Amino acid sequence: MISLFFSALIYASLALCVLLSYRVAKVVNLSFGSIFTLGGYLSVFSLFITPIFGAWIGLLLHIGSKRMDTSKATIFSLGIAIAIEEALRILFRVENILLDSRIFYFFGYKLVFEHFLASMISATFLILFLAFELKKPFSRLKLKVIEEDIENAELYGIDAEKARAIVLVISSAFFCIIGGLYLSGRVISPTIGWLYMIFSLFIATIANVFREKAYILILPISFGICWLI
Amino acid sequence: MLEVVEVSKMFGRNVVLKNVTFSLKNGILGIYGANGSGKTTLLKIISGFEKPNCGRVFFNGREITNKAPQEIVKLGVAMAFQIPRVFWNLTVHENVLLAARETDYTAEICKELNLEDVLFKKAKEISQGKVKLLQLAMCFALKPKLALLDEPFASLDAENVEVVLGFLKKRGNEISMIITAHRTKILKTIASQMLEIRGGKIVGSS
Amino acid sequence: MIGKLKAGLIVGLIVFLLFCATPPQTPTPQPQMPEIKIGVLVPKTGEFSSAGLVMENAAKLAEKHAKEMGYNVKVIIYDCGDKPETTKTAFLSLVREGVTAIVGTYSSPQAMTAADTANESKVVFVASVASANLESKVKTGNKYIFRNAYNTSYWGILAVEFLEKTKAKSYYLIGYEPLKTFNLGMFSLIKNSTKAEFRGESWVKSPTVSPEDYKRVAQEVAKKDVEVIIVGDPGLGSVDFVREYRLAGGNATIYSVGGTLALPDILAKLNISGIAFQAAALEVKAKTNLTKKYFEDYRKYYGTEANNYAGILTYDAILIVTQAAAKGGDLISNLERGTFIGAAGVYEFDENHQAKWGSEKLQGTIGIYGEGRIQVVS
Amino acid sequence: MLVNIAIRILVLVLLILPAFLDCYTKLLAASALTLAIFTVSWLYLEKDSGWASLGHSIPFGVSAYLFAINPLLIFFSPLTTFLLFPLSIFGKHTFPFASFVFSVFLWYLAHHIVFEGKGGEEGFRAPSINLDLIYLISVTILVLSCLLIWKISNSYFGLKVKAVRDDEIAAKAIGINPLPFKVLGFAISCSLASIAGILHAAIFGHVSPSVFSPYFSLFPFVAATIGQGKIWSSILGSYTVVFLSWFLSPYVPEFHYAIYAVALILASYTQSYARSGRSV
Repeated sequence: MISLFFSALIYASLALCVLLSYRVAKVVNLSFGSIFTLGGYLSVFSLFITPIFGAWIGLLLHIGSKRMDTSKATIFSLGIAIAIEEALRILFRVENILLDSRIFYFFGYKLVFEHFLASMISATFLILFLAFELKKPFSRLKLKVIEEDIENAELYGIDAEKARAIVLVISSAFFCIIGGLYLSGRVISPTIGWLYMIFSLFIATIANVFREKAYILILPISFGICWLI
Repeated sequence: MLEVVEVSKMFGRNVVLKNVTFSLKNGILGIYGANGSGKTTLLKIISGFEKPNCGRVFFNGREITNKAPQEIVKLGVAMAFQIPRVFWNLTVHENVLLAARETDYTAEICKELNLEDVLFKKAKEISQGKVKLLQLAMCFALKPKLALLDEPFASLDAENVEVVLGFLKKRGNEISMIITAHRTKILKTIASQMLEIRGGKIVGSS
Repeated sequence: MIGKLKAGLIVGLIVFLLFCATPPQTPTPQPQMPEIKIGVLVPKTGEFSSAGLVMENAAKLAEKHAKEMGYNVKVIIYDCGDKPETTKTAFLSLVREGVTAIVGTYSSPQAMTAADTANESKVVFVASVASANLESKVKTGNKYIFRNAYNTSYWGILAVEFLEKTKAKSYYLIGYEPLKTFNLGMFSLIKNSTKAEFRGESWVKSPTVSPEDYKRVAQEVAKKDVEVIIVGDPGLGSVDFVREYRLAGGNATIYSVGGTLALPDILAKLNISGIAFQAAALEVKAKTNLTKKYFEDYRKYYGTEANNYAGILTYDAILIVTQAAAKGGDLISNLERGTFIGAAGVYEFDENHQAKWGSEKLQGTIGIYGEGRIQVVS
Repeated sequence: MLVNIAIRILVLVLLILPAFLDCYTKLLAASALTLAIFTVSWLYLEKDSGWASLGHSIPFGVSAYLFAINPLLIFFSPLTTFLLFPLSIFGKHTFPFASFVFSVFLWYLAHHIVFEGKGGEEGFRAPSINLDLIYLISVTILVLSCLLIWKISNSYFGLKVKAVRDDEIAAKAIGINPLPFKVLGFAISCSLASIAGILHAAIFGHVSPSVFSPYFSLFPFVAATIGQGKIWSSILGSYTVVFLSWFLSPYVPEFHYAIYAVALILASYTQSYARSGRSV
């Protein structure tokens, strides 16, 4: 049950990233999967470089897909995704990589330390975002306006470009670091990230149905889905 | 021909139309009033794009209150939006043809509303004014018995206003119309009766 | 005069003797063996690319060793991707290269398609990994398919053997949904032929829909009181399952069908005791003189531990075809009649063109990892 | 203009030439053909109805399965429309990835399709037809479907479909009921995709869950992109992709995925797509 809750936390935050980049950055970021995998491979060297690479790819995405409509930007991200995957396949042409993991005791439960860390980071991410959602009405309004229509937002002097960049960079960095943590203790392959991306995409798609309440409901939804499937 | 009985409409809490009642035998009815006074909503309710909270609308004795827009159009009520709704990726000719269903009538209307020069341009490639004319052309290409024109003169230059006026006067004889505007000056020149609408209520008629 | 004649005679005699004494200067040339071209289908790209790499290495190694044995072999390696479609096209392009026979392919659908294509293009195909139901094809007159890999029932037989050897009282089955057909075949055989008590079975959903499902199963199984858990997933997921199962406090012995959980370096890194697994052969238990050679050279040339199923069987398949083809004449009848030495044992094919796994010369090995090293169970 | 003519001639050559070549080339050409039909069907949905589907492997794969299980079932294949159409409730922007996710889901489900003890991950043996015959059929169907689509999209009916694509409210305003035209747009496209799927199954004589894999769901998109969204050049596009990914892959394994990546990235920069430009 507890591990279920922890993974629900992780997927909720991943789904939140997907949702944000869909609503604010206007892109269904299919490259998250590969970024996740990349995180896993990078963690072989050091965990601390994962967010840097993630952010860098996020920036690349932003610059590459500036001023594109959703579908085109989505396609662009898919291209990036396959490119990263291929790069990994060519660079790490090894049979199997099993990432290290440490055991951690949590109220008598045995857990993988990295996974625990990942869920804690996700929890913080979620809380911070919700705080931003509820506490800062003006920034929230800004966000809403951008979600409604980028051009309008710019008419009202909101720097949508900046918001877009921030969202893409943060979400990619987040995916990358969670990948680094959550894949530890697993045998990884260049395609492994797709699973997590598609699953969080699934959660995001359902959450997206509840227009404004999506951000608040994303955790319960992810918990429900993790519990059902 | 058209009877609007006790029609009210609310968006959330704020009331847009309050017990609007009027009828139109034939000819041109001009509705004027400030922005947000409920003109557009009224036309949308008649043409079926909005459903009233209460009240009924009759056209030639048949109730059309909760009919789908496309059915109402088939009965002979056509609507021209203030913000044009046209098919942006189709040519002007195709746009009008879709409504008119016959080539020569299409050509005739385009000629009258001097759209001939942009006939084979895509709607998204022509100027705002021309799009406005196109919207009118599509509305009249349907050969309606009653045409609902929402701000037909807005965002038109003087020359095009003349074109439209001429066109409406000519058609006014066989087609009844409801025309809304926030400026009465032009309206008075063509309308046979006038209604003033303020805050969702009909406050005066002449 | 006579003296001259004598001298001449003597000289002539000496010359004659000398001539006779000198060995023939032109040695008779040895007959040059015709080149044997063998095509290998390897999933270099797509889902199975990690297995593909192993098979590719093994194939190159086989070529090398065959040459050392004096066979004139040429191995042509083509990528068959992860789809039956790509397999068929790759197969036909190998046929165009004029190969004697084609070995390899990874997944069952690939093997099935390759089998049909073999029949259409009249080229022998030796399935070296997949356990798809190929016998039925042979029965219905497709003489071109052979398989040196296990068939589904042998997977079951090995599992049963393990249960018998360890005198386990009870067992539990963990199926992997994407490999349902394969698992079901294996499970039914286990259920029918072991004395141990069946304590139920669970299925792990495909990670494509539910990446966390192995956790659910692991935790629910950990509660069960059972001695042996048989895991039907040879893939990466099995590692996750084992880790999660132990974390959840399960302490039963885990018997894996091999694959990822049979790789020495993975086991060492994972360092979880009580993981049993089957392998076509293990370094610690040499079957033939080739076994050690395979494992040592693999380590020498590729720097990693040799794969002991997909890799070794591809290696053997190539050697089998080489030996059969070298005899000359009809390849199919050679394969049907002959016996062939490989790293995993001595191969013979039955009437369904299936390698006789379970015969005393050709047996799978069961290893178990504990106290940081691999011991052989049987 | 000259380029267009060149492309058309090239396509015709590609259609006719392989019929006289060896079995391997013919197989490649035949698969390229079926995938070209697939691409054309996708292109119709994308251009005329304005729905860019990234899950077009759904009608493709389902009909292939139907054909493999029992050839008589192919008459149900047009019903695959109703697998894809309901996803249109997500709206044009969300539809691509909704359909993509759904196709992945079917990919998973396909592992569970077991019929008379056969199927599962091994898939089904489809009745394979003589290659020459199937090649002939494919060529005919490709030509016919191009004609059909050309005829439809220049007809008054086609005009209405485009109208609904551009603006449903405007369509209502001139008395067009959007729903039937939306459905028919999907139906035409899905039926063509189904035919492609059936031919594909017949060519390879085997259907496995991989017909739902992202490779096939993305194929028409990539092909159409290479072809700049024009029918003739998209046919050429699908030939190109098949050539790159199936003919070259034995020699340069990593190459064809790289091609995919490049094609997709370029795709996002090409402008030549239909899709309602100004939304009001």
